[in-house]
Amino acid sequence: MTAYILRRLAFLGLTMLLTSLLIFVITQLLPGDVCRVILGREVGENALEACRLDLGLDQPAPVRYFTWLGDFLTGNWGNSYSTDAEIRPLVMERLGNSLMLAGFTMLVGVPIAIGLGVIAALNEGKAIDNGISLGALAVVGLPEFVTGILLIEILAFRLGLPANSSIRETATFAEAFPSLILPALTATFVLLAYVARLTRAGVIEELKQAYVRTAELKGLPRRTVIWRHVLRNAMLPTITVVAISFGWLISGLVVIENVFNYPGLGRLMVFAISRRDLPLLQAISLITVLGFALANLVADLLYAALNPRIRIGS
Amino acid sequence: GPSPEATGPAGEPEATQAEPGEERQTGGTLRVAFQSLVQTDPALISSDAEVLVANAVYDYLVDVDPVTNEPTPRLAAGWDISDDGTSYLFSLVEGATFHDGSPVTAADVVWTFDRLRNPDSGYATVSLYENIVSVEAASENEVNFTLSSPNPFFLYDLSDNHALIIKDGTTDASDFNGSGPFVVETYSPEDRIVLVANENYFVEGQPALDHVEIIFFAEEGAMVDALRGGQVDLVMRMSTPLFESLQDVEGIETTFASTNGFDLIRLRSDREPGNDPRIIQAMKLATDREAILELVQQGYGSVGNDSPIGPLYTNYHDPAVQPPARDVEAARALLAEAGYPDGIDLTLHTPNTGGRPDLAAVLQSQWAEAGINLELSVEPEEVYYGDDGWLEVDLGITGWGSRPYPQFYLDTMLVTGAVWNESHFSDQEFDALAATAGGSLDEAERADAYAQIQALLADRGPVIIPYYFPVFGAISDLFTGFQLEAFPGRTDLHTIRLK
Amino acid sequence: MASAATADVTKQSAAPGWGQRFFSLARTLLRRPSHALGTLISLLFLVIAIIGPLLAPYGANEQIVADARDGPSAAHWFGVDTLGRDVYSRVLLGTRDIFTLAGIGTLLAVLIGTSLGLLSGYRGGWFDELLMRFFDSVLALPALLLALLLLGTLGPSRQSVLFVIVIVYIPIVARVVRSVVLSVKTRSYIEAARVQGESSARILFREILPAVLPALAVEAALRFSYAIFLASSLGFLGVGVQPPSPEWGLMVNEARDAVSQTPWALYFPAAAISLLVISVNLLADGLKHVFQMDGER
Amino acid sequence: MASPLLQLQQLAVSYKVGRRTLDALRDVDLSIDAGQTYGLVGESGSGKSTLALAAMRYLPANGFIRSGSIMFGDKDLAKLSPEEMRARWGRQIGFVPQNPATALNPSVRVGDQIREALRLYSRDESDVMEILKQMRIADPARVARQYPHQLSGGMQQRMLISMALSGNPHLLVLDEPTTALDVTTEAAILDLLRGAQQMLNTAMLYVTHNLGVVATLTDRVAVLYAGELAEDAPTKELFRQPLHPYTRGLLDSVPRLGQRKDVNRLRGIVGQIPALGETIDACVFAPRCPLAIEICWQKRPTLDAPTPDRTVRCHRWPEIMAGDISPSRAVEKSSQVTKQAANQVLQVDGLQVAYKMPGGTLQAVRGVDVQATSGRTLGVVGESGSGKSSLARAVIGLVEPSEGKIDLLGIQLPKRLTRRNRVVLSHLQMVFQNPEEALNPHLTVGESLSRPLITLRGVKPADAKAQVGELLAAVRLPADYADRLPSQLSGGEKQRVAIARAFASQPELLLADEPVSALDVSVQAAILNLLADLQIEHQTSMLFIAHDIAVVGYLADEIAVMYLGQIMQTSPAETIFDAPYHPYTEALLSSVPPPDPFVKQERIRLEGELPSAVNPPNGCPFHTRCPRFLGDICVEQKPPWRETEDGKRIFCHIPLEDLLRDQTDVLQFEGAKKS
Ligand SMILES: Nc1ncnc2c1ncn2[C@@H]1O[C@H](COP(=O)(O)OP(=O)(O)OP(=O)(O)O)[C@@H](O)[C@H]1O
Ligand SMILES: Nc1ncnc2c1ncn2[C@@H]1O[C@H](COP(=O)(O)OP(=O)(O)OP(=O)(O)O)[C@@H](O)[C@H]1O
Ligand SMILES: [Mg+2]
Ligand SMILES: [Mg+2]
Repeated sequence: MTAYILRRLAFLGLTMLLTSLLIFVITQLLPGDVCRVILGREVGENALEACRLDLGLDQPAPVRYFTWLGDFLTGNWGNSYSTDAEIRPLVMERLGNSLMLAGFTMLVGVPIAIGLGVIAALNEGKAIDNGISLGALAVVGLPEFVTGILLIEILAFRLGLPANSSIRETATFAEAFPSLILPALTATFVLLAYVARLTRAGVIEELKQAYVRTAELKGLPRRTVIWRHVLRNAMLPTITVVAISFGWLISGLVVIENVFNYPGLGRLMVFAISRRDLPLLQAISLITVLGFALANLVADLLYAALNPRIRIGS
Repeated sequence: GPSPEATGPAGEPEATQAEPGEERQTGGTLRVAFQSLVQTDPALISSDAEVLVANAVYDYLVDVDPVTNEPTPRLAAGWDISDDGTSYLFSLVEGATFHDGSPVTAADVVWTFDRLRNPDSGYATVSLYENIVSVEAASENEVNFTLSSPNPFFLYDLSDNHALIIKDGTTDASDFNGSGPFVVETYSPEDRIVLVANENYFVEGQPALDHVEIIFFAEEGAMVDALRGGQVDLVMRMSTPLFESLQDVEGIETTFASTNGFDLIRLRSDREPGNDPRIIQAMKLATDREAILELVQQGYGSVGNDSPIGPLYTNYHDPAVQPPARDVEAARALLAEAGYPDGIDLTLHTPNTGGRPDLAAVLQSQWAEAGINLELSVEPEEVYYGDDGWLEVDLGITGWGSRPYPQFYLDTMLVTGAVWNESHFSDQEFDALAATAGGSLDEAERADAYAQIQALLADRGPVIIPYYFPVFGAISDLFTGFQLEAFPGRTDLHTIRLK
Repeated sequence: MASAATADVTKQSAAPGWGQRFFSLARTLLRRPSHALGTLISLLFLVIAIIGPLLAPYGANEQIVADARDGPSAAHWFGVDTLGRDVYSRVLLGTRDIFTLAGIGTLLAVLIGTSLGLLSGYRGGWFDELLMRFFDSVLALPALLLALLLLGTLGPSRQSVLFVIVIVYIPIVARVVRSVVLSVKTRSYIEAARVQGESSARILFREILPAVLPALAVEAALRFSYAIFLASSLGFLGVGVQPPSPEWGLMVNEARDAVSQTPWALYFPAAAISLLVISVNLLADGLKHVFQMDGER
Repeated sequence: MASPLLQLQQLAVSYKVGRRTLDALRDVDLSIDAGQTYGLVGESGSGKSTLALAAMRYLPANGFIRSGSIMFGDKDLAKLSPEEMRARWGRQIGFVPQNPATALNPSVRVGDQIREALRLYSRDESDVMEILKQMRIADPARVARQYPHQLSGGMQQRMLISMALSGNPHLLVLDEPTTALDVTTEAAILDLLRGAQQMLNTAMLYVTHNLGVVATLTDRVAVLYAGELAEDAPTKELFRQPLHPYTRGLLDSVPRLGQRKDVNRLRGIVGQIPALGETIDACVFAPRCPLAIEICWQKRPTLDAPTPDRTVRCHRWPEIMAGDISPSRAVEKSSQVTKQAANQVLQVDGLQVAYKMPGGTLQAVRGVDVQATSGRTLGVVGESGSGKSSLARAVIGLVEPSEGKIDLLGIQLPKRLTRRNRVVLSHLQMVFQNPEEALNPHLTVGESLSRPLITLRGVKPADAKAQVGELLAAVRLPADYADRLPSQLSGGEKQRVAIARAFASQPELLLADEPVSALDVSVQAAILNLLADLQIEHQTSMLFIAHDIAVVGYLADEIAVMYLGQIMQTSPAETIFDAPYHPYTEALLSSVPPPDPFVKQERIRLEGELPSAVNPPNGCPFHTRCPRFLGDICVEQKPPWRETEDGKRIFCHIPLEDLLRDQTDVLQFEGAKKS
């Protein structure tokens, strides 16, 4: 197990390194003179020159990459070009908000989704299953922005829920809660369908396994067979599914946060792109990727920890 | 990202002052929805949002009355102008202090303007204040400005968006150490800025509100949603459909102000094909301005006559100068004459903000009938202006914000070699007229020059101005004292109060 | 030599041709109502994409000033938007947009992804290792994030969106293909081909590729539906296809401000996106089912 | 006689497939007495599993009992509710499945899985240790804490058996419980079952296709064919005189130990079992029956009882019983080809194959020397994992040996396949184990066959077609098969095509890696005969791999016995059953259940598990399990090669004389030795 964890960590490190390089390369190619963007259109050439020197843009790209990476790793994320604010607290705060939204969504959505998936699987081919499967498929087809807008139009003004989720920085969860509802609901739709579908497939797959027959022919009650034998194994792939859906959520949140004006990382990212705010963009990307990768790692480790075939090896 | 629309001085009636004797009705929090800030240094600000915050945190020396459009005192209690119009002496108000407690002195004013006109700084104000020979403290609270030549609009220039008085020696704009009616409590970039009333503000009874929270939004639609949902109280700058959608909503008062702001279509006149004036003429003939106003602005605002001297400048605008009526056949004929019998293919560049993409789409459809086939290139505003591409392309749309006086447009946009002469227009007669209008202290002479300029532009100007747009605002009916400015960023928050 | 072992002759029909096989697969696909519906609607959209201009009563950018902001009527089935454009025509014409963007994007991604997946899976070794590590790092970026980054770099335009779709989906397709190749590669018939001295090219394209096709067809359909999703999301965020194109996501975005004035301009394109994505999803589901059934036979 | 424990009466079971209803069982009558061991045999697809599952009322979702009854005691199981069945499962009817690896819950400790059963049957949970000890598990406490994947297949099957027995059921249903296991493990499991049966007096319904198992384990046998009971008799009687031609065919398909291709050919059965829903309303076996006469094609035979304790469903059993006709097929003697001088084709010296694994290097083959000569077959046997495939794959170039030299016709071969030229490739061909994977499902038989002609023999694509017909004819397939896709062929036919493809390039050496292991006995017999014929015809040298020593003994001229990557013994095929043997060969031979209830077999059982090939034992690789372990010398020193007079070479520390003294012939035949 230790070896497994170490291998996964090394793997994560390598992937992150490559990804950071990718992010760096892409962002370096962003068009537009960074200093022009920082200083606005109304400054002269000498100010621009000073700015470029100040940002180290005269250095060759590899040097800049390693400087950036080193700075990033040591926690020195620099200041945003467009707002001049320190990046780290800014990104961390938004990350917190995004995680709150994602966490809330997962907390509510995942159990429901798994429940639906299991119910559908246990009733494979029956009306309930067809209903759930078709519903899930339909929801999968709705882009977040459509769901979001529909929810705003249908629910927000009618139920008095905030359509705009710009929460106060100091807000407690209780205060932020109302503004979380609609974006979380939108995200839940995406998640629900996705996780439910995969859970269903997982359970159906498990139900076909020979050990289910063994358990049944022992004379175990159906309930015990499902709970103690089938779900235990079906939950393993579901963990991975949930982790992947977390990645999905990250993507989905970019759109959702922009629809609801939720001050999360996704909204900050679109802001950073529109402002050509390289350091901010790089930091957000890297943090997102790290979060994504960590979620996958956690899922992997959890999977391994719960799965004796990996935990113990043969 | 800066855009010419959002640059330069603006002015319209100053909001109602607190009635003397009336008890200052204080308290309350106003939540304003606005675009996020990029710059916080007054010398670098340009967008509405930036100006709105700066105007609340700092003070101008001279303000412009939104009703009379006349210069009014702010930090300056009053001024004396020498007879030759080259020397201005300002006395400062009593009791003005910066938020750190130090008094506002003449030295601060000197430092502020020396900074803004320092040629090494690269600031946009450098050319604006080129005319200033010196700024000197005449006493502890008196400042003297000396000009090299008379400037009829100098008081307006002093009310330029950037000309906010900052404390002598300030290096870090993020301190927000102004003297204005509000003090910055917290600034959370891209999210919000929270302001609290400046208890020591030198104007009695102002500000009326305890707190102002400016919440940043990327989209106007979201701002309006938030207003309808009660998460914000005030929205300025929104698209016409959004404004329309708020008309019958209970608890929300809508307001709009006519402005001299406009979107223009300009054709580079220094090279093919724009160097043949028949081309721009054909474009003018192919344009149906009424339809554009109806479709793009839903009828709000007014039809333009291709000159930046709009009907709001009642002293200078010449209603007799009219753009040509739409005549597709004539346009075709002109094109054929100019050597394009089979029509002409062009790319129309436009930033992706406001009604500009819509304008482009409508033009594409209208001009196609006359054989002017447009390919549209819609770019993010930041990219379009940021790369200076807007100054290079042949055919483009640019938005220009409302200004308190028209000379600004001529000097920065149309005079030979002007900084933002996007059409690369160069016309000696025009230059001479513009110089006359900008330098004369004689009102009649100036009005005459402006009239001639309007005629000249209608005849051979490189730009089409299809409309002047209005600005829209909407506020919760819990508040009163909101006076929307033509340049929304210059709207005063300190006059707004709870009902 | 009449041996003890004569052929265990069976009475099976002669080999069916490809056409017959196609029809039998199609029949399986159409058996379930949901799959049939998905297939038919997808095909309907495809037809609209091809002949849309013939069906559309107005041009995508044709402005009928007098009718601006009119609701759905006999003259304008889906109503008119604020710029006086017929929403029905725009939705029809936008179909081609989405099919060219998402369709060509998917196609290119599938072509390139398949080649890379085949090569990487079959060759193995450092090439595989390198490519997979690279793809890992690409896949470590959530798709939309990568798309946004790339669009920030390329600037928003149709070509950029196309490019983004291709780049985002190549690794995914390649991995799917690779995993099939890895499982097929060790089959005896591939080893038999190797010991018979078949060239790598023949092994890849004649022996392995057909085994990849079912998974690829399903994956391509899925990718296509995600590509529609992605393209319209980018359009909605304003970083994709730019106005005045009748791209559906962009239409939704443009109509959002005016939703209380012209709700039809928002709901019809939104419905079109949803309908198409759902249909293609159902089609993918159906394909998966078909190939599963085919495999079990 | 007391009333039977389980009685199937006129049982018919069908499956719903799409809109069709397919009959899998028709009119099956069968009754099992308490304590009886009942064998159920038949080819694949004959409905054995269906019957076993139906007996427990546990059919797949699309299966249902169409008519008939399943009397268990005085209850008809066919009429019980699911809840009532659940109360009987485990407590009255136990089940042991085929594949132990998948039949245990992978994420629950095996001890807990057994405990769960005990709790359910209201037994003391501490009985687990007791039960495991009964299963002869050395360290039950440790094993109970382990997860299924940590156990070998044999151990897993013991867990399942102990679970099934823990409810003290009256009836145990076993569906091919040892098919997935090695012979040595199988022997141990069979011992266990025998023991348990004697102790608990549990009746067993034992499903298998292995006639050897039936012969050694069961009291009675039922033969199933195409969903119908062909014959049902006490085991010994069935083997002595099968009354149904199908039973005879099955018995004639398996090589007896010692049966050889050149002396006594396998007879087998022609054709193949009809697919579900394809049966005719007559004798279902008529299409394949050598004795079929007109009536067989017209009328369905009734189930008759020639003697009180046996039944048969055949029109002609009276004649067969009387000995007037023989149901054995007449088989031509293999074509006698003049033995040409055998020249050496393959020479392998010091071959080593290693696989890199996360936990170290796995040494699959550790220094093997073998030779193969033209027209003759070298057979290789050994347990699973002994390195047989690795050896063949290294020779053909599919894996690169880490060490050693491979000479073909006296010329050293490059190790890597891509370095070998066409001539070398054409001289070396291979037939693989699994016929389902042997042919590309997307290529027609014609295309598959024409490829080696084109690539290796340089035949023009246009001419290849004609030669494909010849190849098909050589493997006794009609020429129009060229247009078929593999999915339209049966397993045996696929393997024929694969053999034709291997012979297309006219190889000098054919490597056959368990080419018949996945096939039914009847098909296996035909393929073995085909290989023998082709070899004689082409004078090809063959390396034939199998884990079934009887099969190897039948086909090979020379046999090498492999263990843990090394060769333990080589011997001429004729002497493989004669002492002295290597102790491993001895154990192997005594583990194979002879398909003959009249053969007495020594019982030598291997203890422990096959050691890991990552860390193979020093000295003699077999010392950890050797029943004739000498002591330190076996641990420390490599054994010498010892040669016997009858041409064997034995890799053992024990002198030949000692071996000869201690060993007797493992198999003692009733009556004459060898036929
Ligand atoms: N669930 C099912 N649906 C349809 N047909 C089935 C099903 N299960 C088995 N069959 C078919 O029923 C027939 C009998 O199958 P069964 O598994 O009982 O045979 P078997 O004798 O056990 O074969 P094997 O030796 O391969 O295990 C076969 O033709 C098989 O294909
Ligand atoms: N590609 C491979 N990678 C790693 N280990 C392998 C590989 N192929 C075989 N092995 C291991 O090498 C050893 C010998 O395997 P091999 O397949 O040669 O044995 P075998 O005698 O043919 O067994 P079987 O009867 O199961 O086919 C086994 O322990 C097996 O697990
Ligand atoms: Mg079976
Ligand atoms: Mg093998």
